[in-house]
Amino acid sequence: MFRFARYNEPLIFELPSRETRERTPIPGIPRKIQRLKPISIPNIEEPRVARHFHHLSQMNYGVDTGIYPLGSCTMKYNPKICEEIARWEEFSCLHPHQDASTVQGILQMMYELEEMLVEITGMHAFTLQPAAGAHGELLGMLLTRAYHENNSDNNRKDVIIPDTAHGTNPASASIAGFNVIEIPSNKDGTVDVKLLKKSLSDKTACFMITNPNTLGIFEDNILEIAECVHDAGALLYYDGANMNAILGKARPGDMGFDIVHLNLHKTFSTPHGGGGPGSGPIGVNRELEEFLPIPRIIKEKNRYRFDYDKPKSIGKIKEFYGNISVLLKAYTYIKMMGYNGLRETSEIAVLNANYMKKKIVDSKRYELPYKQMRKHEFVLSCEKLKEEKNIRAADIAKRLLDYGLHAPTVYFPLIVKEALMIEPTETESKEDLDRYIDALIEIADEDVEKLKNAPYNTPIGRVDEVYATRNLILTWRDFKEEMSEK
Amino acid sequence: MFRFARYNEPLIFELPSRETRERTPIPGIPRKIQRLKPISIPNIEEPRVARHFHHLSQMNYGVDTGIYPLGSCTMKYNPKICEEIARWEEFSCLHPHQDASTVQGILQMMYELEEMLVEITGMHAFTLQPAAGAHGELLGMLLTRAYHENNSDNNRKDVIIPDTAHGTNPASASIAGFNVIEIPSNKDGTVDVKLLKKSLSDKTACFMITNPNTLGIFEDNILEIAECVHDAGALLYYDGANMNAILGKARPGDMGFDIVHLNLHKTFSTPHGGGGPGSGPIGVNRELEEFLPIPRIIKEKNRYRFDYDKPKSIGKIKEFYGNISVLLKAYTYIKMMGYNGLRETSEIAVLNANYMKKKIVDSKRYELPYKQMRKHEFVLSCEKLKEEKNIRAADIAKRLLDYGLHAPTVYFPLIVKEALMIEPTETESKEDLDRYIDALIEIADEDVEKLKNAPYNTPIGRVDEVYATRNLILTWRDFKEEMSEK
Amino acid sequence: MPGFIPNVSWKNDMLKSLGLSSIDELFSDIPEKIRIDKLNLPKGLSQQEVERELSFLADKNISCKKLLSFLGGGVKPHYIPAIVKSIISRSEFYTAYTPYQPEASQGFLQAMFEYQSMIAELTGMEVANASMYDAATSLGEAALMSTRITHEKCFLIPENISWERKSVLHNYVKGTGIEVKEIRYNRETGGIDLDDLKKNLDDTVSGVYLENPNFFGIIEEEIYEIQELIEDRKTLFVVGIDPISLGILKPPGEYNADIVIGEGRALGNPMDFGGSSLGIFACKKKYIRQMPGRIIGLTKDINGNRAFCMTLQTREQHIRRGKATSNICTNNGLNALAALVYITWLGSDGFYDISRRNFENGQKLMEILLDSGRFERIFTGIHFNEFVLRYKGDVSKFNTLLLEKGIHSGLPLEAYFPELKKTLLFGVTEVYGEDDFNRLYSAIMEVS
Amino acid sequence: MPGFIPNVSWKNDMLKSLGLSSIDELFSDIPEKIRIDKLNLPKGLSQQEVERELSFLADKNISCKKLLSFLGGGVKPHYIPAIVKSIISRSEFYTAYTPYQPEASQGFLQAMFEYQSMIAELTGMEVANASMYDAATSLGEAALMSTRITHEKCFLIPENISWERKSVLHNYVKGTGIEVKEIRYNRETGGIDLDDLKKNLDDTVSGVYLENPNFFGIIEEEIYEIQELIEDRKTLFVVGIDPISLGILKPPGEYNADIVIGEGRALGNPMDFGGSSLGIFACKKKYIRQMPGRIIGLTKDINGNRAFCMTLQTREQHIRRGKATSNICTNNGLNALAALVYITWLGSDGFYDISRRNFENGQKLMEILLDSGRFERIFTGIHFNEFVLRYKGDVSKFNTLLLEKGIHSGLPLEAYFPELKKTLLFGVTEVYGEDDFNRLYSAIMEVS
Ligand SMILES: Cc1ncc(COP(=O)(O)O)c(C=O)c1O
Ligand SMILES: Cc1ncc(COP(=O)(O)O)c(C=O)c1O
Repeated sequence: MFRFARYNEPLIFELPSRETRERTPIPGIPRKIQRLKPISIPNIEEPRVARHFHHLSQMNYGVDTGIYPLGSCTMKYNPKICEEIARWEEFSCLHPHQDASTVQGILQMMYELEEMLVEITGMHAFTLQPAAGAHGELLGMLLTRAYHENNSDNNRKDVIIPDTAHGTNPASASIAGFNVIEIPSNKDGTVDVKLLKKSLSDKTACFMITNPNTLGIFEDNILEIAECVHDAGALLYYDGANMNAILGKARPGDMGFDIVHLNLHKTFSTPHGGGGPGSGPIGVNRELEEFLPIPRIIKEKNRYRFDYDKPKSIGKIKEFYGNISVLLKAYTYIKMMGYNGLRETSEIAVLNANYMKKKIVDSKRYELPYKQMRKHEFVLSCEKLKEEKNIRAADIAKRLLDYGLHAPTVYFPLIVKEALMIEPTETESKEDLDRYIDALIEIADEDVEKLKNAPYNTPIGRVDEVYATRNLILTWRDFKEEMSEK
Repeated sequence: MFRFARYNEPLIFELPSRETRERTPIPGIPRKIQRLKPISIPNIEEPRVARHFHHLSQMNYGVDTGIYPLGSCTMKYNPKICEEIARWEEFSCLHPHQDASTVQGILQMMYELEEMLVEITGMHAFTLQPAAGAHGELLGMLLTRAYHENNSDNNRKDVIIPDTAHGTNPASASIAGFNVIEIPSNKDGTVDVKLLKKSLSDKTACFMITNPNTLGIFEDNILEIAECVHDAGALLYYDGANMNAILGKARPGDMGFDIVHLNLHKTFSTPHGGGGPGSGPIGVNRELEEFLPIPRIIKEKNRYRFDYDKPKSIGKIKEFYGNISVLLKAYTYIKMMGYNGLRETSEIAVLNANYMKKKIVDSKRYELPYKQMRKHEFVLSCEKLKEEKNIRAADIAKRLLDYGLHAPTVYFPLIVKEALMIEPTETESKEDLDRYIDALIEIADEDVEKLKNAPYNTPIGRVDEVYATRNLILTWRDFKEEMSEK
Repeated sequence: MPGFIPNVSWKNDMLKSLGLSSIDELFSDIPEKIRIDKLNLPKGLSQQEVERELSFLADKNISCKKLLSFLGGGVKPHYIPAIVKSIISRSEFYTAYTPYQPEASQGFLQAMFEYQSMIAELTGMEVANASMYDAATSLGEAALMSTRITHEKCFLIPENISWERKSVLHNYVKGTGIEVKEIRYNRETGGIDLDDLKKNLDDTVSGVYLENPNFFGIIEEEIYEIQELIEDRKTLFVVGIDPISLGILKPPGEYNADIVIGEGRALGNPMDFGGSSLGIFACKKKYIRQMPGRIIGLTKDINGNRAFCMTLQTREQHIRRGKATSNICTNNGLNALAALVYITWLGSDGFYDISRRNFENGQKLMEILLDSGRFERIFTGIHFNEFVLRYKGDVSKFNTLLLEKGIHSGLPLEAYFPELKKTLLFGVTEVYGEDDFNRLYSAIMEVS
Repeated sequence: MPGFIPNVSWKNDMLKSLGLSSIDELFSDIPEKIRIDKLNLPKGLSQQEVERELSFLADKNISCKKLLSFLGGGVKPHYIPAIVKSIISRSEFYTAYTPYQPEASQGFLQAMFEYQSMIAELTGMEVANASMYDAATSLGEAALMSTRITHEKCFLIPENISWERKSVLHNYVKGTGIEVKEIRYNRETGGIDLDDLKKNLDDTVSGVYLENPNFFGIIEEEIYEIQELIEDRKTLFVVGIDPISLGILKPPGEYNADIVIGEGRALGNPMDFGGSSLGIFACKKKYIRQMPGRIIGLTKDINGNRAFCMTLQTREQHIRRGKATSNICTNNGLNALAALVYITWLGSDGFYDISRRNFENGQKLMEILLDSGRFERIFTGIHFNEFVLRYKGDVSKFNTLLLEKGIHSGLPLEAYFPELKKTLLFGVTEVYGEDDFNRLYSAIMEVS
């Protein structure tokens, strides 16, 4: 049976440190601004440093460990070749202000990647600057404002968002200074078009959705939605987190979206890095292009260069040109996949999700609220299990870890009670899907007590998250204080 | 408490494979010599391949996992920088027959490494060709014969070896066609000089020893030994496996050795690779140089080249010039250590061993036969534990694994009953030594039954090695047959 | 050769078990009008092919291992120890995501707790988060945070921060009605103009941002005077740092900064053409609930064992949605891990040495440039590892000629600071050796 | 910056607990006469310094990524998938040693069991060991093994194996009185001379060694005829293979080889200037107890679970000492792991494709060279991915001129085979593309 590695690995600060040398003042800097008391970090020889992180790594689950069906996150396999290429010094060791003549390769890569994303989404132009999806959303909101302001349409302060939306959508809109109006979904789990129409007005700046939405349901009224949003003079924003469902099958540009963000760390197989770095390129329609961040990359007579001469640009959203290594990995990935591989990606991602969905629903342990047909992910409810046996989504999630399987996203989207949001992705095999299905079924029948105390096979037992909030120990210094108080 | 990761990882052959394509005959090759039946290996997509080896890796203990005090093996930390440099394409992507003008850097490295080893050992010249220690020994034996034959001294067929010697010593000698004469050690655990003198004759080709010997004891009669060996017209061979004890402190060349092999994968910090590749350079005195393998590397006016014009050379012992990546790592390591770091290496390696030795011996659980003073390693006996409680060395070894500590070498050298041969190396910290000492003491007091069934925290329980020999299942095909018989 | 989509081979079985006869049926909910047949992209390449193509691209770049670069502007080539690369290449780390299931993510969680602790020690602040995108977005978030805390809407910044950073800041605060006001730099020292700061520091000010060392490389000598100006106000003191300098310079915690931001790339991450950024964000503990980003806390598990988990998540977008302190979700975790390994590897002494070496090389480089007789100083302030000099001839011609010799000159500042005619911003780090300086010197003598 | 020797800092404490006052006391057993003060080596360098020094060395090599090489002779640049490098960089694997404690080494043990299985499938043999040093030493061991089995002392080899391999073989057998006799190659086909083989095949022959494809790149077409010659004798049939060819060529198991050896470097290991070798060694199961090297077996643990461990250790030196089947101890395990990952990654289909591509590129390269009009064929036999051609001019001048154009020509054979005047041994693999061939062609036209 599966079991995680476990090491009682001390904090790095708890390891024996060689004595810190005394500091002598450095000539040329006034003493009062010199740091003469050494920084309180230990001095440890390399062998122990290596072991420390070796031990920590083995207590961490990644896609290379096993299936990681976090809904909405598209945790797919990260090809090793992309990692290798991104480390080549001809890419990684470039200064952002190097003379254009010395960075033609990387500029070409960026230029071509923009073109590829244009083709994949059906948009008019792309910028690669945003560092993640949410960052792209923020840029999208800035572009929205720039667009309306450019039209002297200064009253558009509302951004409408369905209640199935990811938390970053309302957060991004509101940080950009918009009012967020959340509208409930209809009984199918899709946009309530009537309600949308009612909500739209000359105050509406934008309608933000993802399609398929976070339930995995394709918004099949999308053309009507686009029409009424545009009729109201608002823009339609596409949260591309779910693009993995429709590659080579349909394009947001063709659906009428004006602004699109993609998550390269989801759809295009770049790793999630334990929480980043990601990349959230933004694509726009022709009218919005002039507002995109500078610099733009242009090609003149087979030479590439940055163009800063864009008077209507919103300026910058990130210090330089984006998370380059992530871009390189996505570029390599798209080249490897080609039109055929990308289409296959979505075909199998959707097949895998529907296969799991059917088998699990057939087992009758879990419900599938809303419309049945799903794309690359689906959201189960454990509501019945909760009512009947007091088994909650979190319990299922924890117990799955004991099987060596990562849990789905839980309690999201908010409109599904006791939600388990499952996105297997196309890189999982049928065998692994079957194992996951079996585990879910088995767990639903297990003893409640067993589930409540799960997991058991992880390096530590169930974590007390409440304790963490009540006793904010956020640094080594906090911990030392806490200890000395005891 | 420590616990190993555990995955029920199938054999690669047991994973679901996509169907193998049919083979169509290739034009230009007669059909009868074409392979038209596909090779019976599965077709598996990359994500599952990555996970397979990821899982296997986590079920393997390395130096980066923790202390690995295999006596005689010098399992020290492998600096990451050496790994990185050895992978640079300017080193790793060179053809052995490239024109000398295109490989000056690697030739320079090899030339300088030879020079460094010459200085470290006090020998006259080195070859880097042998692939491991035993391979170096074999070369040493070939040189021995070449030397005597060159002196028309054709009757020297005996190689004398102390009974503490590593198994490769007699094996190498006998593969090279010598008769092996093993002589027992004296009561101090060192060479019985009287007996040696008696054994030496005009039939003796060579006396092979390691110093300090495998008990960790420095042969302090070494000068007398050298003298009588040389008086008998024989050569003195140094098995450098224990060189980590005396770097910068003493040199085999100064002790009178004629041939020396070093284990770069021990003393010079290159990794053991789960069993290799290693490197076993051979150093010789001035008289033997002419017999060294070809090519030799020479430097002429700041250019390096291979010299094949060595009529008395024994020829080749390996297809090209040695395990280059291992050489590079050792070269980098020696440069990083310098004379000061190398001396410190041995000082602390010896200090660590003596520290452990004293604490363990003081605990009175284990005996230390023979002389007390040790160098970089020491050999305990569990004889008393065996007699009193039926605890055997193997039981101690297995139980140590449960603590997340690798076992010492057991049952070697043969002259110590129930031997535990411990070599901590200099890259372990006092903290880790203390933990090891405590574990050894604790284990000696544990319940016998508990020990007999140990380990428990490993991916599998105690392995049945007898079953393996009785039922030779050496391949997937064997296993399939075995299964189908059942 | 293998692909990445195992179930291509089991497609038909699986379709059958779904009662479907073709994949297309799974896409029947997409209106026909927008269904497409085929993307206009080339066919997929094998790994061998794609590696070859990428190597052609690589050959069209000149890396800073081949090009001797003295470009300043914040990004510079620092030494990255092999152990950093080896650890961030552990796939347990890089193929994981946000640690939503702490029991399966203790490794990364503990590492991030350690990272927060390291940043707290480096900066002298009480708490740090688990990373932001980069320094510029951290600055934007700091401005927003200052307003959340003080409810004031005027944020002061030095006029001489990089234009990139300034632009990002403007974009972050634009929607919230925060006004960004610029404080002059002292034309003599290159540091902040204290009088101008005093003039602008009124009750509407939410925060004062200072960089130390600043964009011109100048170490702020009057930092305690500035502290005094701000201390008794509700205004927050926001300090932007180069972490490398903190081995030898007083940490902002010691001059009572409220928020510290900075670019952490230099801590073990490659220049990456400006990617591989790491937004450092630290603050006083009392402001923690207004902090953006992810925070890892120490806690216990069901058996009382020490454990780590994300905490204060109610600040974050996945719980608080439109009212979150920030919209950040995916952050720059792996870069933070690299920084942690880097700092750990250096240790307190190593960090001091690196820091000092940067300072000393900074002095050395300026000397050499001045020695050449072709440059003149324009600021009197002490500098760390970057500085501004005025070239006595045609800057653009000089840079071109130097480039032909395989040396990249400094960053021309005139475009961003019209008053700084013919100036170049030079930068240097611990990786430069005597021979590099000599090469530069000879090259300058040859081209000018 | 950190070192690698933690206890330098605890030295004094530890000495005290040993009742010692200085380290020197620990070395008092070394006779004073031979004690030294200091090695005459430079002082140690930091990682940053050593990396810089090594990069200078690296710059003095031209890698085959920059140099278009058509060198034959066994070693050639093959494509190494990133996954291979990533897995052999897992420190659990590369920092481990011989799996003496199987419970702590199941990962490597299972991998080696899989490697043995893969080699068995590739070669069509029953068993394989867990690696030897290289092909040459494997050949040496095969000769020794043949004598152990047959008790005969004459070992036949083709005259046209590489001189390096021949020399190693001689060194391996010299001490045991085995005589190595050479069989002529057929001057027309380049394959073995069957008549000469027949002539030499008497009852004293312990084994016949053949290479397929042979050193000239020739695929042995009469392999079944040769099998027949050997089959009914006690003589063993030892076959040397290039594993890459086995995707499309009949495996030696099918023509009844008794022992198969080969160089496995091409399976996922770099050329490494001739290092990173991997001795493949497989045989019939009935000979297993005479096999050299480590062998991994499948077994069970105390609870009946499947497990792996070293087996038949009584053949090995650490048990049998002077009577062991071989002296090998440390083998080339990590290279075997690379080979396993490589083969696994390719799978049956991928292996076939690679094999075929090597064959086809081999044909293409010869065509191009012949098309140039500057070469002529000397053997009629079919070749795999290497072949011999005679140059119509001055070989050495030709090679030099080509090298100036960044292209490395074939290996001149005349030094080893005086009868092969002006010949070059060319080699090619799957990594070469149309453009490479075109570049070669143009270069030839320009230089000759
Ligand atoms: C639907 C959806 N939108 C937006 C985001 C935000 O993307 P990121 O985490 O890259 O900022 C996510 C991912 O977390 C998401 O799932
Ligand atoms: C004392 C001694 N001699 C010789 C050897 C043989 O070295 P290798 O394993 O490199 O062939 C070893 C190591 O295993 C050893 O410990």
